[in-house]
Amino acid sequence: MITMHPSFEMLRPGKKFPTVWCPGCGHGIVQGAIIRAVQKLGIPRDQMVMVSGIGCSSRMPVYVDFNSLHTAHGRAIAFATGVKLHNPKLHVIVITGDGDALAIGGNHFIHAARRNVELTVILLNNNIYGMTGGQYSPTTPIGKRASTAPYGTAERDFDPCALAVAAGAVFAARGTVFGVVELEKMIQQALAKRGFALVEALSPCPTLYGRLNREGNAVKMIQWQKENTINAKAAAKLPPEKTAGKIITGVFHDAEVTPYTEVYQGIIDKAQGQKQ
Amino acid sequence: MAKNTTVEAARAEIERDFQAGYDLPVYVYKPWCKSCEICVALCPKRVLEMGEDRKPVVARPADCIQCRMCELHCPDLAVFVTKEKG
Amino acid sequence: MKDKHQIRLSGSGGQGMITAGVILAEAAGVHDGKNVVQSQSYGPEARGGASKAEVIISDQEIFFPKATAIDILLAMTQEAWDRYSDDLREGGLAVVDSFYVKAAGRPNVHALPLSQSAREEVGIEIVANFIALAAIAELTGVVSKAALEKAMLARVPRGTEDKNRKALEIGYRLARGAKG
Amino acid sequence: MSADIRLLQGNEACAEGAIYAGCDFFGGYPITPSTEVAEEMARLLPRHGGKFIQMEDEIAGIATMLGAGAAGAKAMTATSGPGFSLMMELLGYGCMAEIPAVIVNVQRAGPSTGLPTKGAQADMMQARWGTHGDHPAIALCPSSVAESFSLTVKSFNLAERFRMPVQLMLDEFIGHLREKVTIPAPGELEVYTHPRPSVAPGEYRHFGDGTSVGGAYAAMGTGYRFNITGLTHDPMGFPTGRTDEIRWKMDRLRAKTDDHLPELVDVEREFLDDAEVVLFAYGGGARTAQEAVRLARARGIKAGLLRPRIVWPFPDQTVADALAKAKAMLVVELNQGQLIGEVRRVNQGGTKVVPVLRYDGEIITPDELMTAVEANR
Repeated sequence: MITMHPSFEMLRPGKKFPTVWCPGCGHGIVQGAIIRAVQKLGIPRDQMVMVSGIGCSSRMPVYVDFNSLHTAHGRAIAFATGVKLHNPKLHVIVITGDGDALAIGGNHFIHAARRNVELTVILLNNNIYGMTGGQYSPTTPIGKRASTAPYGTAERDFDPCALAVAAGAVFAARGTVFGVVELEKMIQQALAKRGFALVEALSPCPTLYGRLNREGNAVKMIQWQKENTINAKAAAKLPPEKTAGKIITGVFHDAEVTPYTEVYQGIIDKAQGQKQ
Repeated sequence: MAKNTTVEAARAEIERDFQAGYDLPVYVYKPWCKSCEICVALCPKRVLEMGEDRKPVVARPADCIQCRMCELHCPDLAVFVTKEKG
Repeated sequence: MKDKHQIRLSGSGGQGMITAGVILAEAAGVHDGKNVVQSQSYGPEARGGASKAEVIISDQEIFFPKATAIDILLAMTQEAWDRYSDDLREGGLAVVDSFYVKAAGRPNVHALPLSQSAREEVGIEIVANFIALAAIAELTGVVSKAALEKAMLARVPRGTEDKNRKALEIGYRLARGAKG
Repeated sequence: MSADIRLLQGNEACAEGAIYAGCDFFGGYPITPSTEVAEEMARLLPRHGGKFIQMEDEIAGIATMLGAGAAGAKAMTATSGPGFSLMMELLGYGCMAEIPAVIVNVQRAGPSTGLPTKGAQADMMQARWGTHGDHPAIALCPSSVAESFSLTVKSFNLAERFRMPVQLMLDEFIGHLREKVTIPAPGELEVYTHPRPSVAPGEYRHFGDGTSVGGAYAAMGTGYRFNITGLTHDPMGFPTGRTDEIRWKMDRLRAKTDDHLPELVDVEREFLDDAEVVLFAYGGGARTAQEAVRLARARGIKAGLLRPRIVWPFPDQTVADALAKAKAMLVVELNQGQLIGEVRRVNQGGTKVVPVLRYDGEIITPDELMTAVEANR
């Protein structure tokens, strides 16, 4: 028995492929993981809404056969909040990048986490602004080169998962495209959460970040992920010298907090109870 | 170079190949392939090799263990395993 | 009676001038069926220093919404009097708080112990604004007493009705005394 | 049933009008002098089963409104001066993505922080040209608290019909003014809600079928999946770089107002038949003009009033007709001269166009305006 690609059924009818992404860009791998996670959870695609901002990753919604909203730079989470609050039955995924979510959209990111709006935020972190030619982002590691950091950046990067947890997210996890099987599980977990859930997907940009920092092609960058990431559980058992300089992956936070739209329904009930 | 086609067109093309007797464990839909070589590099059994046209070819079909590493890591949905494991 | 009345209620922030303005407008507009507009000062101007609310009451349609020639002025503080009394038209009537305001040298100014009566008879100074409204109603007839009471009771917190009704009674009494 | 007569502020009447029109979502950020709109919506919406959210800034406010609108809500935001400037980018998004919504701007004096508690009409050109790129604009100006109610209802109707953000350009004078309003009974005022599609999902085009005005379009989660983007797109909503498709989209946007001008004219005319001196005024500033035109008539001056309630699209023909019959048109504005440029543009003959402006946070007085009327009689 010979079978068709299992993800094809989730692709947008009438849309031309392949995607706009460069050869070897990790974003397509993350897209595949999202498609499989939704398939496995059996969420009807009519209930799925994919909302994005601006940047390479934010081009994803047009390719997937969901309701989709490709918005303005940094604002995806604010748009998504409106979608979810208006119709809490919809499953809302936000596709965003490191520049989109953490620089221009940083304020919306922390406040949606604080409100605990039921959004599954997939942050495709490639440590650079890809769409516009390789400028540095809030997650470009200090010293790394970008088109606006020709001598290396002078800024410290920050950790999106820690930021989300501090702001009130109920779920935060980091995966890689090398570890796409785990990544897919994290996305599944995040989609099932009722509340603000973040999955940070480390997704290499060979065209800009890789070239500017001489990290090689897509294959080398994926293999780098294999060698330089450690799962949080494994890391906990290792001495500090073995984990120094490594990127920790895994689920960092998983809590139960009454989600925003449910709290707001309580407001509606209260207001209607008081109505004369 | 990759050629732009819709998923409906891709499906039709692949179905035609299947009907014509395609029997390899891995399928490469070349119009969508961007020649990034990830599938070739991550296959634990070296089933795939880059061909002269810079697209992967199924060089050692008998070695395929249906682990789907190629399919899961192809950013462009251009490579997939055609047979179930076991 | 003249068919258009321009009324300015002035005092300091926190004395309830805006509340008084809204109640006067609601009484004359919604309950007495007149045309009304009500406006007020906002922001830094309204905090701390002098605060004012204006009400225009008319049988005709009101177009320009701000008071230009004041027919009835209330001044609860000296600062409010100094700042806002220049617009009082000739023949206009003023009610001032006798405890805070020295308004000598103007005819038709009724200096009434508004805040003092509030303190002594009701026990809280905050109702001085309603005493003033009642005095204005008694002196000018610009709004009916029934309407004033109805509008006031709709806007005050539950449980304070008696104190506020008492404030109106004090205002009517003070004004009757002033009329002689 | 006796009539529902209430004393309301312009801002409160706006919120009541929104509820009457079926608004079920408000996203915004408080800013003086528009805050009462948000406060009233926070109180009223949940009573009617709607949703209110105070966002982290005005950009988020308009973004969440547009998100709700795209999902199928009748959505609204309200702001003033600096907040309106922050919303400009996404006003364009709403036009490009064709999302119905109402943006209320209770105008205050600027630029920058300016005079937060004082009124102005200085955002009139910003309403037309504030966002980048060619785009249609619909903006309304209420001159009374009653109109703040009725024109809010009308703004929602126009937003639904024309499928774009509509701007209700209040000003602090009307926003904070209290007047009597008779709340119409349900059904008394028209409330328009756009139709939902009836075609099979496979045949549905979110931006297709040539009907950008009055057509059917779907809400999310109703079986019609579609892509919305701020990128220039084809009828399916897919981004395009093809010149023919770009031109199609841009012409479609322009046609929204250009092809429907007659239904977008809403002008009050008073004493115009024999008027030699015509006052052109709108919003709060028109209150002075309404008074002055009567004062002038009482003094034997043939004065008339032209008061657009819809200012964008500008009522070219109506203004041109009035100009043709008048000796002078006095343009009353609470700014340094904005719509007067439009009046001059449509002035084909030799009619004198005279600015009567005030921009110190106060409203022009009848005396000031009468001086100008006397000088141009």
